Amino acid sequence: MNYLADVRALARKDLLLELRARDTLPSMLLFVVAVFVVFHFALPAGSSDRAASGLLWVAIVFTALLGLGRAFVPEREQRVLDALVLAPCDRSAIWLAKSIATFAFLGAAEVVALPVFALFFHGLSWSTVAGVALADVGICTVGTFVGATAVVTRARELLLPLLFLPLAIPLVIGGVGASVVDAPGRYLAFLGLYDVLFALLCWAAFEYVVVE
Amino acid sequence: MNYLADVRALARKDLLLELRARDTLPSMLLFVVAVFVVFHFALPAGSSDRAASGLLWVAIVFTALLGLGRAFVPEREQRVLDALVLAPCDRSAIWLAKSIATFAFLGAAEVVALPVFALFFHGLSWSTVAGVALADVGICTVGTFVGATAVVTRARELLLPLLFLPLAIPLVIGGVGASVVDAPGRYLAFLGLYDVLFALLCWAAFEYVVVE
Amino acid sequence: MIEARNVGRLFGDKRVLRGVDLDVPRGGFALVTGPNGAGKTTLLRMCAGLALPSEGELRVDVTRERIGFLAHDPLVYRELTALENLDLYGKLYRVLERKERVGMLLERFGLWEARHERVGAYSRGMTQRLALCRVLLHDPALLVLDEPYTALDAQGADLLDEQLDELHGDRTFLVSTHDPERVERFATTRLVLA
Amino acid sequence: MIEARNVGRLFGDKRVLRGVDLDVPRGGFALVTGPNGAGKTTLLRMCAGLALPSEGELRVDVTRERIGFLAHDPLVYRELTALENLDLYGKLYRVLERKERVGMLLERFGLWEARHERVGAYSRGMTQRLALCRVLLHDPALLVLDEPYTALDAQGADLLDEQLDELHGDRTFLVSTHDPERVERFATTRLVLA
Amino acid sequence: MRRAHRIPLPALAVAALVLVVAALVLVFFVAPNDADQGFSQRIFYFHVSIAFTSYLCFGAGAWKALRHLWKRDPHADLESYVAVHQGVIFGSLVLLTGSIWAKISWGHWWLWSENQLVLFLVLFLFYAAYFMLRFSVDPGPQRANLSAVYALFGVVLVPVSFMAIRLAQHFIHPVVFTRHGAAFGGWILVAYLVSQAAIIVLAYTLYRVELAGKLLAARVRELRLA
Ligand code: HEM
Ligand SMILES: Nc1ncnc2c1ncn2[C@@H]1O[C@H](COP(=O)(O)OP(=O)(O)OP(=O)(O)O)[C@@H](O)[C@H]1O
Ligand SMILES: Nc1ncnc2c1ncn2[C@@H]1O[C@H](COP(=O)(O)OP(=O)(O)OP(=O)(O)O)[C@@H](O)[C@H]1O
Ligand SMILES: [Mg+2]
Ligand SMILES: [Mg+2]
Repeated sequence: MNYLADVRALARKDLLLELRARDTLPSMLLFVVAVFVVFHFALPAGSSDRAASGLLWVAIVFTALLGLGRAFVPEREQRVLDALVLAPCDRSAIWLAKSIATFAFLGAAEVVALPVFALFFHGLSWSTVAGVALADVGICTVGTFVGATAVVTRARELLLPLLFLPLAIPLVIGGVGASVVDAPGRYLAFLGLYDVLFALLCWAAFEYVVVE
Repeated sequence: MNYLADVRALARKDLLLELRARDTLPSMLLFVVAVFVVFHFALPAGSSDRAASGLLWVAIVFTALLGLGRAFVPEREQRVLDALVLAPCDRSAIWLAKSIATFAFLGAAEVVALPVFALFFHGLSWSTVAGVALADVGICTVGTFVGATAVVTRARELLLPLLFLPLAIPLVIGGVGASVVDAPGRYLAFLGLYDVLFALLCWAAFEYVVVE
Repeated sequence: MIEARNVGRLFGDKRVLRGVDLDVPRGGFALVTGPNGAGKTTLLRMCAGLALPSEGELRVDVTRERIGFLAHDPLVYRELTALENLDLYGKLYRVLERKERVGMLLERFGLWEARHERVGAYSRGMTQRLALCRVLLHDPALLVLDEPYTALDAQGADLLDEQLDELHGDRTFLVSTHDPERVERFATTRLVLA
Repeated sequence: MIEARNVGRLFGDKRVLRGVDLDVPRGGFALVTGPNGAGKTTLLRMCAGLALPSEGELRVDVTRERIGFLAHDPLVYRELTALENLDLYGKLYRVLERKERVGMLLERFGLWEARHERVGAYSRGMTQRLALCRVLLHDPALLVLDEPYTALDAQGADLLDEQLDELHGDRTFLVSTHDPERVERFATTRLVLA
Repeated sequence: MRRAHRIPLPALAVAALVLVVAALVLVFFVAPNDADQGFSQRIFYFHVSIAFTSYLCFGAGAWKALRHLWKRDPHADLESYVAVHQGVIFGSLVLLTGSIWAKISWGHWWLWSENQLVLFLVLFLFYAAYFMLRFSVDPGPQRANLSAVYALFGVVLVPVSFMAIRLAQHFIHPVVFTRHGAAFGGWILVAYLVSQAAIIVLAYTLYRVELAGKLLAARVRELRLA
């Protein structure tokens, strides 16, 4: 139970940090609309459904990268990660809390974006929504892990992108697959498998990343 | 001449920083590749040229946005911007140098991305390349300006896309136009006009962004 | 409490510490001095458990939650308020009477009025005071303090003296400083790095 | 050189300075003291030209390139080496004999051996020394130094004393500190903020 | 001295009221029904006047911004902000009246194919971001500078976006003065001009009211902090 309390306290802190920059939600809405306006001008009216769901995935990957890039900024700025690592909580709680917070932001952005998307472009199939949710889990767990690695390795080096690229592309493929094919079951199963596998791996390995 | 020397010294510093820390370019490359992967799956084979070049422009704008988000991170981390502002160089040199560095990164990402695009989707016309080059100038000048603004505010990360995307939409329109129509002259001229106009505006206004 | 035998540390190819021996008994007060770049911070980080020695043996006889580490950086979130920062650490360290202790410390270090301000807007001395609150919050048994007097005004330094007076003898201390006179009277062990 | 009349500063609704009067003649040495959070840094930033007073009048009779400002942060790039940092500033300030001066300062402040290391890997005192090099590099006429002795060891502090000795009388100084005895003998003007 | 020969606020308010009533009477009782759109076309008088007025507000905001940057006019920052704020309020009304009209005459609340609409959306987004910017900086000289700079960017963005939309070569809808050419005269013109005047005076009145309130609040704050 202490574990969960730690995760809660840490995730709460991230949400607090985020909400400090006041109008997060209105700006998220503005952001989503702005992105769709760009899409509108880039893609011809009446593009295929598949092209539209491709756009959706581009938007999601972009938002996720944007979010992950800043996930550990507060910890890096003042080396606060040292203090978290010293705290008596299990280190994996740090990773889990950060993943949850990132997931929450990404989810919040999508809760705004998906209906807007459905409204403007093209209905939403349940398989797209399921694919997005499953891909989000993978993106956040793996992305947070890699982000933490990038913070602690002193010369941040090529680690983040080198690791993240091969790790993230399967998610993108699975997600896009789930939203464009007729029988998305296999893709969704693949995404689920990926999530479980990598979540376990990250959970177990995080300790070794943040301490010497 | 002093002005140019300042710009050179400052831009060199940015390139050096990127070589050291490799923060920006890899994540831009990752994103571009992810976008192409997404569209490889999402766009039905034999999609129109129009759709493919729209996709190219989406990729360019968002890749640039990722790079711009990191442009001023080194200055922010240690408040080095204060020292640059105190230096006797014209403040606009700071903006110009940063724009040039950003342009170099974006250009580097495109040197990889454009051939890949040409290979996967659709040949490249010279007018597309010219359009990309012209749009890059606009993206980097305006984007750097907005990036500097976002640094001095508290909401920083979210503000950048919000301010940038509306300003970038004319560039997208001009760019898509230049790559899809048969006589791209007017579009290229428009992009050039945009570049000149906004470069002048940014150049004149930058001082007010960084000093009280 | 702390037992170092022939401890050394390399960063890449650069040797920072070599053959450090240190014994601090429970309740002892070790004073680490040495010029800039001597490796004081490196040693303190190893004792706090944030880094490992490259050579030699280092034993610190206390669990992680009983250590209080004051670093050069304040280790607080700039975008949170003092109250929020301390509350977070209080939760992570499972401090009993958390809210009361937070209030007490803020008042003691003269930050009560500023408790709802972003730490990013604090002056340097105020940030250092907050860092001290953070270190004392969970009543640690081993206090590792890296130049604790930095940035404090006369009144703040006196406050810290009082704290040391109060805790010393009972808790173990490992303190680095460039102004050894200030804490000389507490010291039971002295280590001079070169 | 510096003339402040009834200067005040607000951050949002918070009043930080009120009615500050200060006159520092050319060649003068103003010593600013006061408790943590009194507004010393705020005042120094205004004099350096990084902030504007909200009220009152502040005149600083020197062009930007003749000011040297030592802030709480070292104002150098962590991912660059000491040499690269100083070279950059040397170019921006159009320092004559740039490379020579950079070498001389690095040597004087004991950083010559470490000149090719990332500043991010420096110890705190080494970073402070580098910041001092940065400030002295372009031989400024007005030196605004915010707690310059912070993090320096005894030898570093002596070095800084020497520098002050050498420049004082010729250059104008505005120095804040929590240890006024250290520079008392130079001071021509004293300002105590409360 | 510039402020000395301003029209007093009560007089403005009365003028606004009279003009609005006159416009309402003209629009709903005097102007003839549109041939193909019928009664719903009457929303045109307000829709167009409001759109024009919001551009005016943005322009005024930019002008005040320039005065801030150039002359360091002490009130210019507040004036610029209030003008842009009015512009955004009227801009929302453009979106609202336009959408209602669109629903009635096209059957959709929003059409992406109408680039004119999308353009307005882009500008609206930009000015919304202006607000976000302003609210994420503490009050002070820096905020004044940033706001002013972006108010200027806004007015440069307007013509540039217009050009871009023209270039996009789609059908662009508001071409009243050419399309309605002949029909645009008589009572229609009078009704339009009066509505336009009414909305402009209304906007100016609101501007003055908001500005007075803001100045009062600033004064109170000054006294409190002194
Ligand atoms: C830039 C701001 C705008 C301006 C200057 C503007 C101007 C005009 C003008 C002059 C007309 C009359 C056109 C005619 O009678 O042929 C018009 C009509 C109309 N506008 Fe706008 N408008 C703007 C924005 C909008 C927006 C944002 C919307 C919708 C959300 C909108 C929806 C409409 C509709 C539905 C009509 C009726 C078109 C018709 O059936 O003929 N407008 N607008
Ligand atoms: N992460 C690192 N990578 C490489 N070198 C490092 C690293 N951390 C410290 N060093 C080097 O180790 C040496 C000792 O640093 P340390 O910070 O321990 O010194 P210090 O005694 O605390 O000095 P100060 O009094 O200036 O704080 C310095 O030369 C520094 O450059
Ligand atoms: N950007 C800011 N926003 C809000 N408040 C600020 C800001 N900068 C400083 N302050 C406040 O102004 C006051 C004075 O700060 P300043 O840094 O000038 O103090 P100082 O005299 O330098 O203190 P110290 O000795 O601790 O360095 C503090 O209460 C601080 O919280
Ligand atoms: Mg140290
Ligand atoms: Mg200070």
